[in-house]
Amino acid sequence: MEYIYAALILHNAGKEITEEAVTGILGAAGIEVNDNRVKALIAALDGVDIAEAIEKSAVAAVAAAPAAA
Amino acid sequence: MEYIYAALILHNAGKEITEEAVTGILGAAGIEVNDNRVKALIAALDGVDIAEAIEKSAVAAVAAAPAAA
Amino acid sequence: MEYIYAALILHNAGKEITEEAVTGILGAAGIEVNDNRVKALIAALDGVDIAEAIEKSAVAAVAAAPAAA
Amino acid sequence: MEYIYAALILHNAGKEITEEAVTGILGAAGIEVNDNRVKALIAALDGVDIAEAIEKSAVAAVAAAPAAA
Amino acid sequence: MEYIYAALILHNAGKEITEEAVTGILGAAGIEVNDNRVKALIAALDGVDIAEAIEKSAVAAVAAAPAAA
Amino acid sequence: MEYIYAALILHNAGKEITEEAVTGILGAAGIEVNDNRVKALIAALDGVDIAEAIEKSAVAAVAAAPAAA
Amino acid sequence: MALFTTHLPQWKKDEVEQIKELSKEYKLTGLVDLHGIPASQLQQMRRDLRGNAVLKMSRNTLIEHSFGELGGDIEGVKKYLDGQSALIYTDADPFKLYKKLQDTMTKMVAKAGDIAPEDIVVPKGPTAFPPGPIVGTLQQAGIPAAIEGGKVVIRDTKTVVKAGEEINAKMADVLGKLDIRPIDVGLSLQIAFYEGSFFEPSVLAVDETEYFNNVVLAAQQAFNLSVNAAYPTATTAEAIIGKAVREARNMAVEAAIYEKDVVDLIIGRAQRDALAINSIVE
Repeated sequence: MEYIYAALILHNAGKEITEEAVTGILGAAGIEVNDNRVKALIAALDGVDIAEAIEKSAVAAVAAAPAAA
Repeated sequence: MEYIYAALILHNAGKEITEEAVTGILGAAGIEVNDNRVKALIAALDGVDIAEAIEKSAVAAVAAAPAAA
Repeated sequence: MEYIYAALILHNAGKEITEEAVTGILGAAGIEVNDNRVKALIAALDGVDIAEAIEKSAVAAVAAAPAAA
Repeated sequence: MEYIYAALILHNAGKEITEEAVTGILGAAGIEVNDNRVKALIAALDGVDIAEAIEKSAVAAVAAAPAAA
Repeated sequence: MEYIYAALILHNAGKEITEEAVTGILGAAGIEVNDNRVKALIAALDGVDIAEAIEKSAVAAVAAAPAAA
Repeated sequence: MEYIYAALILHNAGKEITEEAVTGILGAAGIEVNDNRVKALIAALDGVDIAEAIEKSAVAAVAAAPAAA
Repeated sequence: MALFTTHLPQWKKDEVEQIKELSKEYKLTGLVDLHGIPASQLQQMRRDLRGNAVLKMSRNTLIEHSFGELGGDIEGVKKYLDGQSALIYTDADPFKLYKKLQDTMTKMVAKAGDIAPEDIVVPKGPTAFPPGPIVGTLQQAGIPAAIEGGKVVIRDTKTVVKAGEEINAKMADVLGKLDIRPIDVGLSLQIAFYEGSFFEPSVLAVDETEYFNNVVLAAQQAFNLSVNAAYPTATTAEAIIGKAVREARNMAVEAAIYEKDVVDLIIGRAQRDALAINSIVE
């Protein structure tokens, strides 16, 4: 999940989510960065609406309920 | 929320959540780090079982209910 | 949470939520006040409608309903 | 609610909830302390497991709703 | 909770909820009555429509459901 | 409901729920006690785990919800 | 291969040189499978790739020869040559390329024997056909066709083939006539050689839904941590206040602290407990 957290730091700060940026963040955290994972992240997030996902998380706390329904 | 995500990166990577580490991460993201907020974060997380705090659902605003109905 | 409670005491008493006021309350409680956390609190509460937040909390238990419906 | 918040400040800080402590806190907030209310508070909390009490929902459980929908 | 039950007994019986009445009831139960709590109870109930409070509690749980459905 | 309230006063105070006790409480409230009702109450509560019944009611709101939906 | 080289016609030598040049020029050298892609579709795909990647068709033997001459790691590309391989060059990384190729997928008409990737539905409405034997053909395929107002119309929407079913010759013919294109066709990546490593398609497929869900999870976790640790942010200040108030109320009711703000709730709790006992007694 570190790769996702890194992407969200950039998103929150209004910065572009690039390979360099993500690698820089994780590297600064002392993590051994897997190049391919970063590449895969960038490619995948290109088609993800992060703002939408964040909104969904606000009501997702109730994820428990569906099972009941 | 960037400060929280920085803490999550360190937690996931099994690294200690220190001022230096958090500042390093956010700095690498090109964010102008607010010293005070970093210190406040470290202080707030002191003694907190992070794994538990992450899991425990902190229910968000219930603007949800109307939408459901 | 002590910091939040201090702010709520001031709010309930119709007093202004300032660094000095919060520090005073927590100091009186014999707590070693972390300046940074006080500052972070004041900053975070800036622009927040506390009365509204308090009202919203009343129905938080209903967070369960949305997903179900 | 100030009296209750004061008790919670002490609880959170691991301090004993005494008349002096509560009065001190509210006094520092510039509130005119009602002795009786403080005494009633201390008496009510005598023997109460606060950590447990905090968890028990004051509002009737709405775990109900999901099943309904 | 004993104090509130005493108040509810008086309410149900159409009697006035006074310090003496409440103290009398709890004394008859063999309870060591805490004067402060009785005073606090009377003060808290001042101006409260008990019948209304009782009604509200009965539908509190059900009021949630319609929102869900 | 006065009879129930009386029983709960005794329960809360850790006292035994007996005919005398209940009659004493209601008498102190200036209520004309119906002996048979007291007897019926004591008989009905015999062997009942009141603490358990109260806990169950915390989620009993569920019974109400389906009816509403 | 020496014998082959000496007798290589000039145009072949040029082709080999060009392939070698492109392989050195671009960061990524790959092979895609063109099997089954009609010429018109291929044209469309090349247009879609413009600016992102370059497609180069060449004989497999020449491709083999080129990588043989280049030697080194890249020679391993030869192993993946198969059937109608074509070269693909780009400066993007393999993940981006794979995604781009997915995005350039188009739809084409079915051939007999194709499997329907999803339900094939013939929509209700008019067709361009004038009345004729087509009506019978459509009806035989189970499509409710009729003549109305001098035109052939489909009277009702009909699912003619279910996902996973084989499309037979008659159906393929009819669907073709109706210009219904149910088959996905795209450039299938066989291999990508990038920065000294080989990337097979299986490692390049990213599940966007999974990433979306992980973002949701991350946001939830951050929210929870912020509130539970009482570290207020613009996003969580309200929620933290809400939690503080709820906890205070809970404690007040549980301990029966008779204060105006919570006495209503205490009455409610008392009544609820009483009703619970009452239901046992009645």
